[in-house]
Amino acid sequence: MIDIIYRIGHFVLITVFSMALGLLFMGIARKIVARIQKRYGPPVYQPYLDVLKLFGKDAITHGFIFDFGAIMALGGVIATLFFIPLGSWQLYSMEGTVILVIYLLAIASLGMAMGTVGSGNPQASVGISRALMQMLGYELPYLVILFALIYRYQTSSVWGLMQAQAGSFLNWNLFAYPLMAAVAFVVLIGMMGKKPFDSMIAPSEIGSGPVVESGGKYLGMLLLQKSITIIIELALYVNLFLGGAENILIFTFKMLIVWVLATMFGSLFPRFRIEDGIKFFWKWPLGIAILQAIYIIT
Amino acid sequence: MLTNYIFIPIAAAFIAYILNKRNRKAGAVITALVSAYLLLSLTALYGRWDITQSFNLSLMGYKIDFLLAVNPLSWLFAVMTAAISILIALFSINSQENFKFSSVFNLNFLIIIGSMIGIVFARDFLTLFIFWELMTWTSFYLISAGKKKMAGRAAYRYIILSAGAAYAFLMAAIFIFQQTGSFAFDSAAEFLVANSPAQSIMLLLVISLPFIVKAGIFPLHIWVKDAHGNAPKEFSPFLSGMMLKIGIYGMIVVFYQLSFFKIIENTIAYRGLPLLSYLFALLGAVTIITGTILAIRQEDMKKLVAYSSISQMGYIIIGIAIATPLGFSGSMLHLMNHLIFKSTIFLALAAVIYRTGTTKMYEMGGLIFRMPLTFAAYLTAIIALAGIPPTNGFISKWVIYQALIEKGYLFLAIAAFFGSIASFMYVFKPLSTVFLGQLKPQHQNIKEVPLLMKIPMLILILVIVLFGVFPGIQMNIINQISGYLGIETVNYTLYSIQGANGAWNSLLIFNIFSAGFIIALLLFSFAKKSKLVGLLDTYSSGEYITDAESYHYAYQYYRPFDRLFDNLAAKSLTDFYETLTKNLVRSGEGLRRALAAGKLQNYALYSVLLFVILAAVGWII
Amino acid sequence: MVNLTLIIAIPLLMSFTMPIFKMLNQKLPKVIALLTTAFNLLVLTANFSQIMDSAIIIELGGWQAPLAINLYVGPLALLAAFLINGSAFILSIYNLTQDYKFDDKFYLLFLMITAGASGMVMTGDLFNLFVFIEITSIAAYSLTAFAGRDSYEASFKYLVIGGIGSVFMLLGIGFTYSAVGSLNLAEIAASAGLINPLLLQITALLFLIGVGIEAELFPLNFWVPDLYTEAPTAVSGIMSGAVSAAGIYALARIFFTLFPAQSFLNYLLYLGAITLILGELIAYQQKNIKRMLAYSSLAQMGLIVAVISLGTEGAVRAGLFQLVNHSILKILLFISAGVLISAAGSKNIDDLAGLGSKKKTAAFGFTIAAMGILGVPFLNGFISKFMIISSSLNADQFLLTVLILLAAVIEIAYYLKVVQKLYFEDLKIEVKKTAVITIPVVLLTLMIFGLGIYPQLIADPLEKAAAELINNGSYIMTVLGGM
Amino acid sequence: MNNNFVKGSWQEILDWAQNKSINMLHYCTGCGAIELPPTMTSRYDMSRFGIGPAATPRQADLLLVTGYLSTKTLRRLIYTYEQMQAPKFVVGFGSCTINGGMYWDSYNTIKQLDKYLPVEMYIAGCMPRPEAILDGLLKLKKMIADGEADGYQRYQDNLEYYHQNQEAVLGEVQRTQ
Repeated sequence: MIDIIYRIGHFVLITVFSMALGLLFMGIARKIVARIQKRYGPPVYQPYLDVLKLFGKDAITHGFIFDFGAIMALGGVIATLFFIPLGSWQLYSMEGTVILVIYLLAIASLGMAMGTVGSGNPQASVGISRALMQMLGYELPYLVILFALIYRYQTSSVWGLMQAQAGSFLNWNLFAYPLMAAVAFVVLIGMMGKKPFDSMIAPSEIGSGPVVESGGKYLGMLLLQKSITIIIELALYVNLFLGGAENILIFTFKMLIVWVLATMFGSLFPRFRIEDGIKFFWKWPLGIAILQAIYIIT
Repeated sequence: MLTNYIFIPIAAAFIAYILNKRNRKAGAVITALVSAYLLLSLTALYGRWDITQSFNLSLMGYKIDFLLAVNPLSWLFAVMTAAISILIALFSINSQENFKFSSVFNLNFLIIIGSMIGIVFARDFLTLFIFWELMTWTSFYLISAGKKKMAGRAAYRYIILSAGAAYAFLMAAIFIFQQTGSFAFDSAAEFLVANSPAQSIMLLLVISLPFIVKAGIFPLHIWVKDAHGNAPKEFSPFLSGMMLKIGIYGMIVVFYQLSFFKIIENTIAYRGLPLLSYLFALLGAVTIITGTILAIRQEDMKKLVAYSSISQMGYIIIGIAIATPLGFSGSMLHLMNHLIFKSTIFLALAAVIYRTGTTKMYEMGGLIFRMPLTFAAYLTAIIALAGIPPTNGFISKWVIYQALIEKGYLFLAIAAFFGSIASFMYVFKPLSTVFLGQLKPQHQNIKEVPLLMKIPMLILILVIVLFGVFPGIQMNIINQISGYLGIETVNYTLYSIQGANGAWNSLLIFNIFSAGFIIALLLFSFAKKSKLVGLLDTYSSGEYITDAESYHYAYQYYRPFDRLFDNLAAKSLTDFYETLTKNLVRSGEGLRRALAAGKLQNYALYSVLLFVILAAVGWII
Repeated sequence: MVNLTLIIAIPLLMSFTMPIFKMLNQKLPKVIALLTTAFNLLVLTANFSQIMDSAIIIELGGWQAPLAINLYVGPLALLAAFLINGSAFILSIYNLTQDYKFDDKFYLLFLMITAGASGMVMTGDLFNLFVFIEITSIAAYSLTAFAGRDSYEASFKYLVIGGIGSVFMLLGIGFTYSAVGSLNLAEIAASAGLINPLLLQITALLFLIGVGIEAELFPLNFWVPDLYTEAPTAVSGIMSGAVSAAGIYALARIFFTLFPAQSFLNYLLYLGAITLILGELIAYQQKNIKRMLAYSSLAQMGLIVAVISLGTEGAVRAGLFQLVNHSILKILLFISAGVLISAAGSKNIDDLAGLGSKKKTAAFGFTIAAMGILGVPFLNGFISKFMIISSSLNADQFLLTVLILLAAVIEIAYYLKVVQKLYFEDLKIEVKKTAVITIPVVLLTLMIFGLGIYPQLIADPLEKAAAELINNGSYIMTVLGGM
Repeated sequence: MNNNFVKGSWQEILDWAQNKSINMLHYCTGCGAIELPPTMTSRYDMSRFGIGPAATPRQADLLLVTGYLSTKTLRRLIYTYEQMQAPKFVVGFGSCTINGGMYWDSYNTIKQLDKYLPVEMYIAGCMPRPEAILDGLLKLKKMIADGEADGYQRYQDNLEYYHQNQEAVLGEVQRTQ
């Protein structure tokens, strides 16, 4: 019985921690982008305020599917959280496999997609169709990288892949397979929907895409979902390429570095058109990933 | 004893035909009863793999014996046929009210069930061929009973392809019969192994032709889209659920029972896999890619789901062709799961067609408000099809991935990844265009489908989730099959499967997923209660919209993505076959005009000419 | 043991007294035709068991073998005679519901054709064979002309080609008679060795062309499409069912007894194969349903000739069984097509759309026969197709098997186009009243399913007939030995 | 439910959060819209006070009416206002929203915005410069923090009055529930 309470407590703690961390990272990103644009930008804790304000506001709903979508999105993402080792907290990452994490992320995006399209607003459907097309674009190189890593280390669990890079920082995958790390970095930006690949939530073209109808607590839940997704994807990248970490602090620090680099990288480029985005993903990242995979297999 | 599983449905077919003439629902009720009987008696048969039955016949001087036997593989297929036919029969009891050919439907449907069980129990080429022909013919009549003009053409193309392949099969079978003196599989297997590899490979390829056509593998898949797209709405689930699988059953028989793998053992190999089976795997991969790309483009939802069946069959072919224990059990798992979720999708779509009358996606929208259960069935099925964890679809795909990664087949893996990620796209398209989005005025007063159509959908939802959480149920029959076919088995428990480099525990994932869901639900209900607002009250930059039609994004849902593949899709394979038949017709016309132009004096001249030519020929020799 | 010559004598007698019956009562000729064909069948069944043990030889006109005209009725002849009189019987049932302009003359010729065909099949004498061929052809020329304006042209075409054929045949008989000095088939076969090979070659060719026209081989069969399309349904039925069967019997009898060398049979093989492929290809894009059936029966005849000329016992058995099946199926096809055409008022396939719902029995008959020809299991076509493929594979004629299968696929293509139009398309035209043909359709369907499910019925006579055809030594012995 | 406002401590926290993060929907009705880009970008950077642009009325709290208002735009403005959610505020720019400004005698402009929508604050200036806008917005933030910015409450309380004025000008106006 105690074990269950401990487990539930652990469960809630991890969720709150990653939500807070995710929002902090989003605040830091807004700060960095402002600094690049030579302006002060909102305080770092601005996202917390936004979330608090949003949960205070009234909201409208378009029926059952609209609510169910938002809940499923957040629920799916929280569930995915527990299959990735965050520094020393290895949670259930022994059990699940990397491919499972990719597909669990798909639950969240499917939930969000269903909810927002349920609102009946065409801009939401256009946004979702762009998001799915782009997902096909960046998932392919990512899965080829995972294929190569799993084949190389003969284990598909995230914990196993992380342990394989133990020892000195020289045998991190970043240094063992630099090309693959670079491709994974570009794919990371695509996954998080940051600047060059954010045509799905383009505020000017399609009224911020899928979230066009979500105000109040729905927008708040989607913000929380976005924050946890950022943490998951960063954690995945750190575990696979930067050798994970002994304790949570170093792990957060590594995530921060990757996050800052990604934001800087992102804020320089204009937005891709959707088919150019797919073409880009399938031309360079996929090509390099396949070459790397062939190198590993033979 | 086995024959009554075959001849009861066929006999019931004629009764159903007569009764259905009087009362519309009788035929479907009889089909349901017969398939219920079949399912019960077949499940009772479980475990008794030693029942055989054979009767021989000296037919016009040939001594022929017809052998029937049960083995785990055929038992699984028979049970699957019976199960899916009950659901379809239940569904079609009142979905056929205004269906002109409903008595023809029940007649042919029962004969197909009987002949399919016959195919599956057959242990020699001739019985297999007879029931195969019977199935092909009755499904021809069934498909052409579908949508007016196109169904005829689709059935026509289907029958020519499968008949041509079936005749090639007959020729090869008779050739083997002449060499070995009997049609049985085992004597043929011995002969083929002993025979020179080149000839036996040729023979086996010709024998596998009808199975390739029926499984809709790449070069011969052109009939699948039209046949599934235009068949009557109750028959499409059976067509894409079960009929494609019989092709796979045939491939398994060719690969393992006729020892195709043993024969090609020593041929040149690529990464430890004989080139020929790698070729089959490549064919599977190409089927996945073409099926997916074409599925994304479709505007007619039944054609879209038909193409998705083609691409899902590609997975099964890859699984079987790479001939590893994981691969085989992965493909068998996927075979069962595909049957379950594909027939759920087709049943849900049939319910939608039953209510709205159209299959074009852009003519519908917002049906979730009127048909919630159909939406729930469709949602669970597409979650399974896309391979999202808590459902059974993910497990089979994951096992196939494990098999591919274990042996490091990169290109097959890329095709598999592409297929499953792109399946999110073509699976979400009907969901958003048909069920979500704006509810059209003409669909305002649509009601949910009657009870009898709800039951099959409910059962299938439960089965999807059940097998999603406890794959062990499926695994124990699959392991018996692998044992029977001589492949090592994969170890598993009730809710986890041991892959090559990582285990899979579905119960744990289900718990964590529900925990996450509860947290989100708490967060949601903690905040202020939201106000329900109508569908038309959406942000449209200030303008107030009144007609739902102009406000539903459905037509060409993935236009940017399709633009990348426009030229590939344009030169599809069907034109290749169309030009083939056109030249055939033109050659016939040319011959007729040249020779039989109706001028009498030519005819008289021909007889004299013949005499002169033959005399000259005779004189030279 | 009723004397077999009655089979020829009674129909001839009845036909020439037909005008008198017409005067007595309007309906009488139809009934008389039915009775005579039924009588023929009875006579044949009476002698069935006796012939099965050993062939019956009947001398006409009291002279001894070399001079007299003798009838040789072995199992093969019995099978062919059964086929001819059977189809005549069913067609006369069909005729009960039809009425023709000069019906007494129609039935006169109808009985003449049956008598001629039965005679062709039973004769053991070469010149007698020529006489019976002439009787059948003349009856056929005039019968085709019964269907109004453009059937005259068809019968004229058949007249000219038939005439040329008989000229060639007469030349052949002249050559053989001059070389051997006797007209009796067994006599010629016995002394075949004496004739110098070149003369043998020429006479073989002459006979090939002479009888080839009856057996519808490639260059000689261009009268067939016009005849079957324009002639009345009953006539095309009897022609395709009975007369072409008799033609093939005569061709096989001559080639297997007089010129048994495989080199001659190869001619037949190649011609048969060409007829098969040509017939199927042209039939594929026909718009007129009867013309399509004509080309298809032409192709089937080519197939039968090709299979029989393979020379092995299995092949001959397969060919004969296909011949029997083909006659049954073709007659059913022609009868149902006849009704469908009269219902739709035009022979064009597109106008037949949707008739399945209105003309149930005719459409059902057409579908069953089409599926029979295409080799659907549990129907008779399947067994004969199976035997054909295995016998041609046995004679390791690999190319021929591929050709047969290709032809089968093309066949499926054009037959199914019609079946689909009948059942699954909407009715375009208003349906006219037509004759009721339930009895012949039911009879034929029973035969199709009977032979399909339990082919043993016909296995024994087939076996004996094939054996008799192959070893002509025993044939010579029985005929000359009896002297 | 939300109109019997309980001045509990929870509400104060929400007001505090509201003023710290305001999503602004600038409906470019008149010539004032051009002033907003400079206020948002590097030179004046309004985002440092937590105020940022919002793409849709659903996500917006603040509605900026920048300049003169023609009757046609009034209808769109009303729909947008009603699509925004409860703690929402309206700020009018320039004199045109106060008394019609230089278009005081034109036949097709709205002379007094306050008759149709509850306006929290006006920012003077024939199109106020960014500094003026920032100063105004800071003033607004203080009002929100003190709980005085209850325009949406006023609109709710005398809905009838506002609807009559709107229908007087526009004739029939589409109402959401």
